[in-house]
Amino acid sequence: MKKTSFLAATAVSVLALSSAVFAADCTIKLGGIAPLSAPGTVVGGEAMRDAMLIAESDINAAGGILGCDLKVVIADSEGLPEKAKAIMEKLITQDGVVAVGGGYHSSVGVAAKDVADARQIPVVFAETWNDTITGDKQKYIFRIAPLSSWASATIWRHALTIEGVNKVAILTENTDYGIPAAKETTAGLESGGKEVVTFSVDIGTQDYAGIIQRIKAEDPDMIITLATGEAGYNFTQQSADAGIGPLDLVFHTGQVSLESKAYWENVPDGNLAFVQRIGLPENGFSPKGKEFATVYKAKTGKGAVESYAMEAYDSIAIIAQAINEAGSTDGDAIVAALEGIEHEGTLGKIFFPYGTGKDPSADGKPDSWWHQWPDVALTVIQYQNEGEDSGSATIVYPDVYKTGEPIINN
Amino acid sequence: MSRQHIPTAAGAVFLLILGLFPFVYNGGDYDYVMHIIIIAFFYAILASSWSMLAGYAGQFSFGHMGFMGIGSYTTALLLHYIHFAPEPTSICTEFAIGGTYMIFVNPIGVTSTSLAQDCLRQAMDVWDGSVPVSDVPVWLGIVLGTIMGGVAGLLVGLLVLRLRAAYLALFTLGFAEILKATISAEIQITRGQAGLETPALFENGITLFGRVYSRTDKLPPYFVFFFLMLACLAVLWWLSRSKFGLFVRALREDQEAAAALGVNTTRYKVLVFVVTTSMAALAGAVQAHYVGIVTPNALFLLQMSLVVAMAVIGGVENFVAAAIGAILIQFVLELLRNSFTIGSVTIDMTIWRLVIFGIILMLTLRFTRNGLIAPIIEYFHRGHVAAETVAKRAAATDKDGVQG
Amino acid sequence: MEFSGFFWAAVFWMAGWGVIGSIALKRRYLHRDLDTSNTSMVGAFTGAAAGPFALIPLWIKTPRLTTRYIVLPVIATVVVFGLFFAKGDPGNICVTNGTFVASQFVNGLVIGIIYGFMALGLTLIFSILGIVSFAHGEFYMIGGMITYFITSVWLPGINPMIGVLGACVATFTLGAIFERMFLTPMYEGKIDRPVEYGILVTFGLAFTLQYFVQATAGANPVKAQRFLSFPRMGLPSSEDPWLMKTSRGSMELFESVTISSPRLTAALTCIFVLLALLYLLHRTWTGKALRAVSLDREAAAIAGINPDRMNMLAFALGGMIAALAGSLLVQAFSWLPQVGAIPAMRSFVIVVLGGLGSLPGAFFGGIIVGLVEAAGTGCVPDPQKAASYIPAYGMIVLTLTLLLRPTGLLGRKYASATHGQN
Amino acid sequence: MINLKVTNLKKSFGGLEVLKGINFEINGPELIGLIGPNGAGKTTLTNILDGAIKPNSGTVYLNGERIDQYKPYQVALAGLGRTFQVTRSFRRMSVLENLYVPALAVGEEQNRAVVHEKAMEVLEFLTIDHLRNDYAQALSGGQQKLLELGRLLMLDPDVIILDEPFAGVHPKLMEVIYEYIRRVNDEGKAIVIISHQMDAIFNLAKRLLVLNYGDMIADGPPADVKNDPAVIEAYLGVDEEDEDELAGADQS
Repeated sequence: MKKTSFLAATAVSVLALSSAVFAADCTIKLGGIAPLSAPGTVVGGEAMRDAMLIAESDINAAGGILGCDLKVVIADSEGLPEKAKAIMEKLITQDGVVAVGGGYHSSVGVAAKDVADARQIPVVFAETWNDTITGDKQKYIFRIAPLSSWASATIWRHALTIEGVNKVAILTENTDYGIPAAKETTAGLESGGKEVVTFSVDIGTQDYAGIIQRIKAEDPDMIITLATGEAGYNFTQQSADAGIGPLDLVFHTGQVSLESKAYWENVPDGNLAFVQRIGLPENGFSPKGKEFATVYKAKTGKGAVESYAMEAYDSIAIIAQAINEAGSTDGDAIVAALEGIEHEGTLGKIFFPYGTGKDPSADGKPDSWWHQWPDVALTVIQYQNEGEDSGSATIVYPDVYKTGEPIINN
Repeated sequence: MSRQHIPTAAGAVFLLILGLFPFVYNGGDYDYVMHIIIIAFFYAILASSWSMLAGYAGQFSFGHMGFMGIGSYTTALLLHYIHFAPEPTSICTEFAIGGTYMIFVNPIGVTSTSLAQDCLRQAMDVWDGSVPVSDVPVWLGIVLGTIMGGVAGLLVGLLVLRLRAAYLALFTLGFAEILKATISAEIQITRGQAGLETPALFENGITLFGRVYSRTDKLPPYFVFFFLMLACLAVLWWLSRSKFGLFVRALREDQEAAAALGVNTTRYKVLVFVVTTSMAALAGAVQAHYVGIVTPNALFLLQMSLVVAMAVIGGVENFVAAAIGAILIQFVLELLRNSFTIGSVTIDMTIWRLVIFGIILMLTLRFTRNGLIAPIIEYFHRGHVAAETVAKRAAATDKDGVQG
Repeated sequence: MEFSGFFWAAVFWMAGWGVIGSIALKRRYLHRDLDTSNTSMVGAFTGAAAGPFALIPLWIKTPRLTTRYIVLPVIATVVVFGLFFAKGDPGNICVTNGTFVASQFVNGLVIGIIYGFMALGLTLIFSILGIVSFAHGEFYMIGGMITYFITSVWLPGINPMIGVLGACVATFTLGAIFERMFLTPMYEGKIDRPVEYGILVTFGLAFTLQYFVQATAGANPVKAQRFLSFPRMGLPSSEDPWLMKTSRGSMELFESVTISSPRLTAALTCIFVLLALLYLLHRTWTGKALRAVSLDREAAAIAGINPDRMNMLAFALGGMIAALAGSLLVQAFSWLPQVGAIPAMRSFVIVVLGGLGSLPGAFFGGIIVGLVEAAGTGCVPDPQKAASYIPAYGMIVLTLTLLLRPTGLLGRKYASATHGQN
Repeated sequence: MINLKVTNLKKSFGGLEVLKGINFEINGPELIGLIGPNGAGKTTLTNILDGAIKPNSGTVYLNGERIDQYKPYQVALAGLGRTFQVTRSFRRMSVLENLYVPALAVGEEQNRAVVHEKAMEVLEFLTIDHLRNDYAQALSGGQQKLLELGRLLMLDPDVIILDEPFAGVHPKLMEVIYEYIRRVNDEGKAIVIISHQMDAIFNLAKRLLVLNYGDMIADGPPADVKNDPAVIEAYLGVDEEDEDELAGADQS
């Protein structure tokens, strides 16, 4: 009986609170998608959430959008495609957002984009790499993250520069991100005459012992991890425990390790790992990027800014600018504004050269260049000191951004 | 109106409200609310069919979501891989049936670039719209999904004939897990975790009551699920009233005794599996087309626990109560989504509501064996009976005071 | 790396004769009015191993099916399957690389010991209370969480043993309280279907605990530091460490088998606690009382043992064992509120395989499942699929066990598939 | 004409011969007592007749239909019903529903109203009609026994085997059960009573079958059986309790 009355009290207070929320004169809502619970990459999602909320307060401090307050409604994708559809529906129909930013997992992006496009709500994806997201040439879908094929290219080109690497083992997650990325990387490495073997796992996998033994038996010179989320930690540390970790051979670990604090806690033997990073090093940041970095570090207490946090920030900021330029929250107007936008973002000047005005094929580009920011800086960094920050880690590839030589061990 | 008619009347009113709701309600969050109710109907089908299996027949299967998944994947795979065209592609596996060709698309798995396309898309690029390609109709996918679910139910039902209680639970759990692992691993065919996209229930829209509804409108799927739920409840009601219901309850209570009284226990045990798993598969198949994507995550034990909890809180031995429980719980869980702040502490209700839900589940089990809703219905239904019984018993006690 | 048609033909042959054997032999023994309890299993494995060549003599002679008739065909089946596999896929790493096989085997053994230990808790609960705890995975999860919080958040730098002990104490208490609050009505006959009630109410506990932890500790994965880092050394000498070589988290034996520190410490602790548990069960009054209750509840009550107290003890102890496994493995895996699902499922497989209620059965079942998973992950030729099927390997074992020998390997008669009907 | 013919029925469990070739025949509405010391094979015989276990050899014919390889439900539908030593009512079904089960299982698409009427008659006869809507688990042990008998009436078999119908029953209910047995017998059904309560058996049965160690050692009217040396030997040779039973039968 006590329980029921408690419940009733809870329900009542919830209702009271929600109705008591003070309604501003006008509020424009944007959606922000991020994985905030497993099997999604929670560290990535939390970073993106923080960044998007900073974008919200920055924009509001600068006067909001069209004179209204901006509110970013954060939705948890859990990294699951079916959840992605549901939350996109919820954002659009329940929360009434006019556009959506964020997005981490490719599978989430692939599933969510159709919902948004059908409802004519523009989406600027922040960190979903799968080529088809823009390759489907949907009117309302934009992306500032790199294409999977570009990201893979950075990885395999870097691998080709390392001497002594003849055989590469790839560990991939079996999702829209991992499988294509593994195929592209394999093709690239094979074009350089390397031998490649690929192992794929579910994204929830914890115990890699068996797979690691198989990888070890293959006796590779390099291991590339193409898995988001926990795999980056578990696989890397377990490999290290088995004697094929970053300290033993050339090891390219997962994106999740850009969150340096968690990385060093979870992978004490993670030194000398390579990891792909989007954007320039902090000293090469745009003024806006530096500004954001200061706020972000202060808010989160982290030592460095992850690239996906910057992408998430930009995805919200660019939509805000587009709405201001369009002078309307209408989907078509926002799309028109985005297609002609030049946004000074934290990652640099963001623009979308191809779209309804100019098809990618006009310049002989593949469909995936549609609504795609072409100038994403892709680098490979290496942790060269234990406990090092991902922001200050050495950039070892490509040569234009290079800040130091890689340490290669055999 | 006598008291035992109150539940019937209340039910009729409830159904009337649900039937009129889409026309009456016009809030800004119309689509969202409709979505919540549609999902509630979906869970109502699962919970009520599970209550027939577990509550009536005593077969505590934990593989119900597996059968649902069979329904989803049957229709999704069918629509994904089989197409018809009046001309051969010459690159796909295909069979001529009369003037049309049945085309089996080659599985290409998960891809990123648009370069690696399946054979049909390559052919269509060549045709450039000159040849109409048609899919398997959605309804056929759903029907076949339902049948496949029933067939799987038949096989599992036959295998578990000798297993009881804990062993049955573990076996069915194992069945669902193997299914999930297989779907996750056979990426080339099922696209694994990436999921298989499915066409909408009414891909080209539908005209109802003189209004045209597009494929994303919620009203048509709302009524599809509403009537499916009613149909399932009607079938369950009819079964429970017929000798089927009587027999499965008898075999739940005592299989040997039921057999000794002439009940073909094997047949009814298998039958109850077939009927309830078909319903789960049906719900899964329709839901696949509503959500637009099927992934193996829907087969998670967590989803199963939701269905079990709904049925238990509603009342596992009364499928109507289980259905009502599912709908109410779905509503309450959505209502409790809003986080709130007391002082400096923010209570994240998205998680806490599930904690509360779990506690309610345990307390319900502990203190009311037949859920929270079934006893209410029971109260009205049996109230007069109980009174009469008390009177008669008093009389009988006076007469002989028989106690064995 | 495609399997050859030969291999599939061989598998088909084995499976076909297995089915024929299990059905035919059972009928034969039934007809001859002999003990049929092992016939399905012996028939299936004899058929699978040697086809009609062994089935026919068996069918004619119908000997009493002693342990020998069970063990030999099983071993033979594994060997024959291995031979077919080697013939079908001669380039497979499991065929060509002995070092790899050895390391996979050791890995399977080590993790199997931990699995078996965890399953021990489940089977202990079943043997006393007659229920399958669906919250076993959540006890495992909580054990790891508490250890993490003690060693990394609340008291960083403290001896990990304190963390493990803290987890044990907390989960033991939790188990005892839950048992008192929710399981007691089962014993008084107030519940019509105690087995189902037990499953559902522990299911509710699992649900509650999982979300409670998520609500309080967050969904962010955590991981404890490994309890023990090896000093860098080699045996017999550091120049030529052919016998043993250690560094950081790994230990390499005979230059082939690597065992990681978290796994080694976990497995050793499990064995140690297992011995302590055996001592408790066989040498102390409480332990004897527990075993007595598991054998015959009423007789034990007559002998002056309070079965209710034993119920509480068993449930708390069983949960604590799972938690201990979790608190040992939190140093190996990153930890989430959902982390218990897979180990729980695996424990179900193990206890059914070993025989519900049989303690040694659980332990050996664990090792078998550990080895089967290692073999599956190691030998399935397609590296894209090998790991994805990991959860299925155990489940296939479970299905076969239930079909062929519902009592499990070491199950007692009463713990047959019909147990719990009344 | 009711005819149950058991010929050379043998059954052994793992080498132990429990039934060593049983022969007997029931013709017409007989009222038979089946007795024998513990372990004589009574339960095994019942289980074979009921179809729960299969004999090693021998045949059982019911009204010319061979039933020894039938499943229990087929045996029931063929016309042989039984009760269980421990009452096995469907505890969480109402008393009426308990009675509906066999009535509907018989398979004739009977009118529900007819079934209901018949069930009410049966309940009235068994004096538990006031409990008709209660769950069976609410009934006392004796009332559940009556309910079990009622279910048999609804099944309407030709031959009824009652396994320990008097065990743990209140004396007042005994009367009801006696009455039941007599009346059902009068209605033309053959009844086999298995009981340890000799006084009741000797009171009711017109013919006794005595089993001992798997052999049918006696078959005849109670008076003859009582004085049969083999029977006395069997009971005296086993244990005192059974001896008392025989003695008790003498007194009655």
